[in-house]
Formats: sequence, C-alpha cells, structure tokens
Amino acid sequence: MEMNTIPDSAGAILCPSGDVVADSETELRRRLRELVASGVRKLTIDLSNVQMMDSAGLGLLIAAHNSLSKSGGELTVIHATHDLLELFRTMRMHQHFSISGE
Amino acid sequence: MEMNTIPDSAGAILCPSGDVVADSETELRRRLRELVASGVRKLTIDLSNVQMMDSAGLGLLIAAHNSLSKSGGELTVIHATHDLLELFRTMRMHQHFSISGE
Amino acid sequence: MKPLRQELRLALPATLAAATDIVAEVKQRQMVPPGPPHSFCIELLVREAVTNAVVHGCNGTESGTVLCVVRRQQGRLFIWVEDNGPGFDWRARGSRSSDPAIPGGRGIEIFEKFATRHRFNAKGNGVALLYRFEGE
Amino acid sequence: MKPLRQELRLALPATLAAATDIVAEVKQRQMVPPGPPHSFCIELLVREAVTNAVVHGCNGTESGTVLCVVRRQQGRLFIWVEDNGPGFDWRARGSRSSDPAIPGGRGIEIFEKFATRHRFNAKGNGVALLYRFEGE
Ligand SMILES: Nc1ncnc2c1ncn2[C@@H]1O[C@H](COP(=O)(O)OP(=O)(O)O)[C@@H](O)[C@H]1O
Ligand SMILES: Nc1ncnc2c1ncn2[C@@H]1O[C@H](COP(=O)(O)OP(=O)(O)O)[C@@H](O)[C@H]1O
Repeated sequence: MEMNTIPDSAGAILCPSGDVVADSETELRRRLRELVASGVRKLTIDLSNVQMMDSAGLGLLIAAHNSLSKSGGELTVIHATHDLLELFRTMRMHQHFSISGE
Repeated sequence: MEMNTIPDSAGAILCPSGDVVADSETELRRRLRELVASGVRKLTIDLSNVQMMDSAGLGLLIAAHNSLSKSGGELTVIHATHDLLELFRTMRMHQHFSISGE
Repeated sequence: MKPLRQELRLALPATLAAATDIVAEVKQRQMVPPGPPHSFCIELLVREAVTNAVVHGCNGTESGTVLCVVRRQQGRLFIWVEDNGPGFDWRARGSRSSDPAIPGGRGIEIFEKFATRHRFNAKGNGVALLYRFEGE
Repeated sequence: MKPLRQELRLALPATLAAATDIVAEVKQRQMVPPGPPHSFCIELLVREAVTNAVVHGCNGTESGTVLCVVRRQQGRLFIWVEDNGPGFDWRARGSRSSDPAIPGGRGIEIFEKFATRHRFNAKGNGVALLYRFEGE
C-alpha cells in the first residue's frame, strides 16, 4: 500500500491508496500508530485513492479514532467514494468521527 | 467480412479476414461465385487473416474447388494457421486442393 | 488459481449469430485454456453443435431457442447444446466419414474427431460433448 | 446476452490473500454486475466471509483450506464459503449490533446489513449468503 503523508499546521493528512482490507491494512495501521506516537492530534485520512474497505479497515479507523480521542485529538475522513460513504453510514461510523465525500 | 482481391497473372488471390464460419461465410461465398463466373481458373485463398473456420467454411472451400475443377481450374489455400492446418488434415481436405501453412 | 469447477448456462434465440455469441461469452469468462490447440478445438465443437441446433433443430422457426451449458472441471470441458426442435434419428446415421466431394455433412464428423466423447440424447435434439485437455 | 446461470467453485489455502484472490477471479469472470452499488457490496460480502474463514476457521493452520462457491442466477448471487476449521456457535451470538467503541466484530453485522439473507451451517464452518440485485 502506497501512502503520502502531508504535514499540516493542525496535524497530518494521510492519503493511502489501494484497498484498505484485511490483507493489506498492516502498512496503514503501522503508519497511523507512528503518527499518533509522534504526537499528531488532528489526523485527516484522505480516501481519494481507496475504492474498497472491509471490516478490518473499519476496525483500523475506529482504533485510530480511539487513540486520538484519548489524547484529546480528532480523526477526520475526507474524499470517501459513494460506496464507502454508504458503508460508513450503514455501519454507523459517523458516531465516531467526521466523514465527508468526494 | 473484409476481403482483398489481388488480380494475378494466373488467376486471382482472395484474402478474406475474420472467421469463415456459418454466420459470416455468405460474403466470401458470393465473392467466390463471382470470381468463378468471371472466368478465373486458378484461385488462391490466402488465410493469413483467418483464425477460425467451421464445417460451413470447409463446405465453402469444397464447393469452390468443385466449381473450379469442373472448368479445369484449381483451388489453392495458402498461409493457413497451425490450427487450420490441423483442421484441414483431420478433415482430409488435402484430397481436394493444395494447402500450405504460414 | 485454478477453479475446481466453472459452469455457464446460456439460452438464446436460434439465429446463426448464436454460435458466435456463445463462443464470445465462454472466452470472455475464461472457461477455455487459451492458445492452441484447445481454444480452437473447443470453439469449433461449440460452433458445430450450436449451428446444427439453429439450422437443423430450429430451422428458422421464430420460437427457436438454443440452450447451451459449458462446464469446466478438473481438466475436462463438458458442453451441452439443446434446441427445441424435433430432433433426428442419429442411430440411423451410424459412424461414417463424410463424402469427400460433397460440401456439407461435416458437423458430426467434427464431433467424432475433435471431441473426447459425444453423445446425442434419445430424441436427437441435444448433444453432450466431452473435451479433455492434456495438461490438466 | 444474460446467462441463465453461472457458477464458479474455488478452493485455496487459507491465507489473508485468499479474499483478494477470490474477488479477482469472480470479477474477471464477470459474475458481478459492474459498478455501484452491487459490485462493492458483493466484494464486501465475499471478503468478510473469506477473511472469517481464514482468520477464525483456519487460524494459521498449515492445512487450512477455504472453499468458495459463487453462483449467479436470475438476478441473484449466491455465495457459499466454507473452511475446514472447528466452526463456532453462531446461535449463541444472537443478532446484535457491534459495540461502537470496539474495533473488531463487524463481519457478521456486514452479512446482516449487506446480504439479502445469510445462514450458517450447523457446525458454523460454512456460511451461505444470498444477494439480490434490484435491476434483474
Ligand atoms: N439439432 C439437430 N436437430 C435435427 N437434426 C440434426 C441436428 N443436428 C444434426 N442433425 C441432422 O444430422 C445431419 C448431419 O449433421 P452434420 O454432420 O452436422 O452435417 P450438416 O449440418 O452439414 O448437414 C443434419 O443434416 C441433420 O439432418
Ligand atoms: N468461519 C468461522 N470459524 C470459526 N469462527 C467464526 C467463523 N466466522 C465467524 N466466527 C466467529 O464469529 C465471531 C464474530 O465474527 P465477526 O462478526 O466477523 O467479527 P470479527 O471477525 O471481527 O471477530 C468471530 O470472532 C468468531 O469467533
């Protein structure tokens, strides 16, 4: 999984590309952990280049949200495709963090 | 079915392209009939651009051979693919006319 | 990854284009090992069976329909082609080669020579063809 | 031409890549109506079922195998995923939504929400998913 990290005044924007699914999410998980450990508080995940996400991917977003919340931070998901917005809505992900579409 | 006809000192070379099968052979059949009617005696069919032939195509070659033979003429098939050579061999087409490969 | 089994079941109006359409579907869905000699032989068998169903079975009737089942399983391809026509008495035909001088009458000879096995149903409006690949 | 029925049966070693491999085969063979929303939903269901088979069913055992059958028929897609693991007591689970604060535990909820119907076999090492397309 390729991934760009853009440092941002308020935190960081992470832009993974490819599927965020059980057999490919370890790289993104590692990167999220690093960012949180490095003190990032406001983290944005840009899903422009992600077509597919499964329950492992959802779990990873929730885990990131949980870690950030603990230290008073915040997760934001942007540029989700229509399919992913529908998945997030159905699985009630909006309860956790803010999500916006393409 | 596209088709080039090259006038030749000894007769004509016909170069059909596409499949010579039940649902596409009428055009080639018409063209062969015209050539025989116009007095062509030595007819060569160049199969460089033909990948597939079924029993309708074989029937068409035999019919052309029969018409040409009646008026002392001759059919030759050239540039047949390996698959078509195998088909001609199995179906004993060499009994009728001369066949060569790519 | 090699599938254990793959099956495609198609029905379509009995026109001469049916054989070409069915062959396209079968190839598109990767049911046939690509390249010589299998791809050509299988296409040939499907074409002969479907064209016979259209020409002899349905013979231009408006309600003519051809059913085609293709199943690939462990190095074997099984083809079933059936029409809603009257069938024919294939038992009377026996097994003989075509008349070399006559353009027609080579379809069933192609079954005999290119299929591993072929068998008509009792009525003669359906034919089962088995094709075995060497490699698999 | 719309097939009456298309079926693909696959077996493969229980690795995390299995889900991705199976999804690729199913798409390549054009078993899924392309585009939103069906293609995404079907891929999601296949991934959840296969990943559960690999992670919970086979759990890293070397002899772990996943069998997957996908059948498309008249506007319905039928998916069967089975592993050679011990199964689990899905009856005890009941039907409840996942804990919002816990990252895991959303696979079966996805079956409930994205499949038209789902049913485990008695042992709990196999799950049948039915997905109905609107358009067909
Ligand atoms: N599906 C069918 N329905 C009725 N008759 C058939 C069918 N298939 C084959 N036949 C009969 O078998 C004969 C031999 O077929 P074939 O060897 O393919 O040669 P051809 O199609 O050129 O006549 C046909 O002429 C026809 O009488
Ligand atoms: N194929 C299977 N074999 C054994 N147990 C399974 C299987 N599928 C699901 N389970 C059980 O059901 C539980 C719930 O699964 P699921 O909702 O997908 O969440 P998760 O996979 O995140 O635990 C799993 O934790 C596991 O105990």
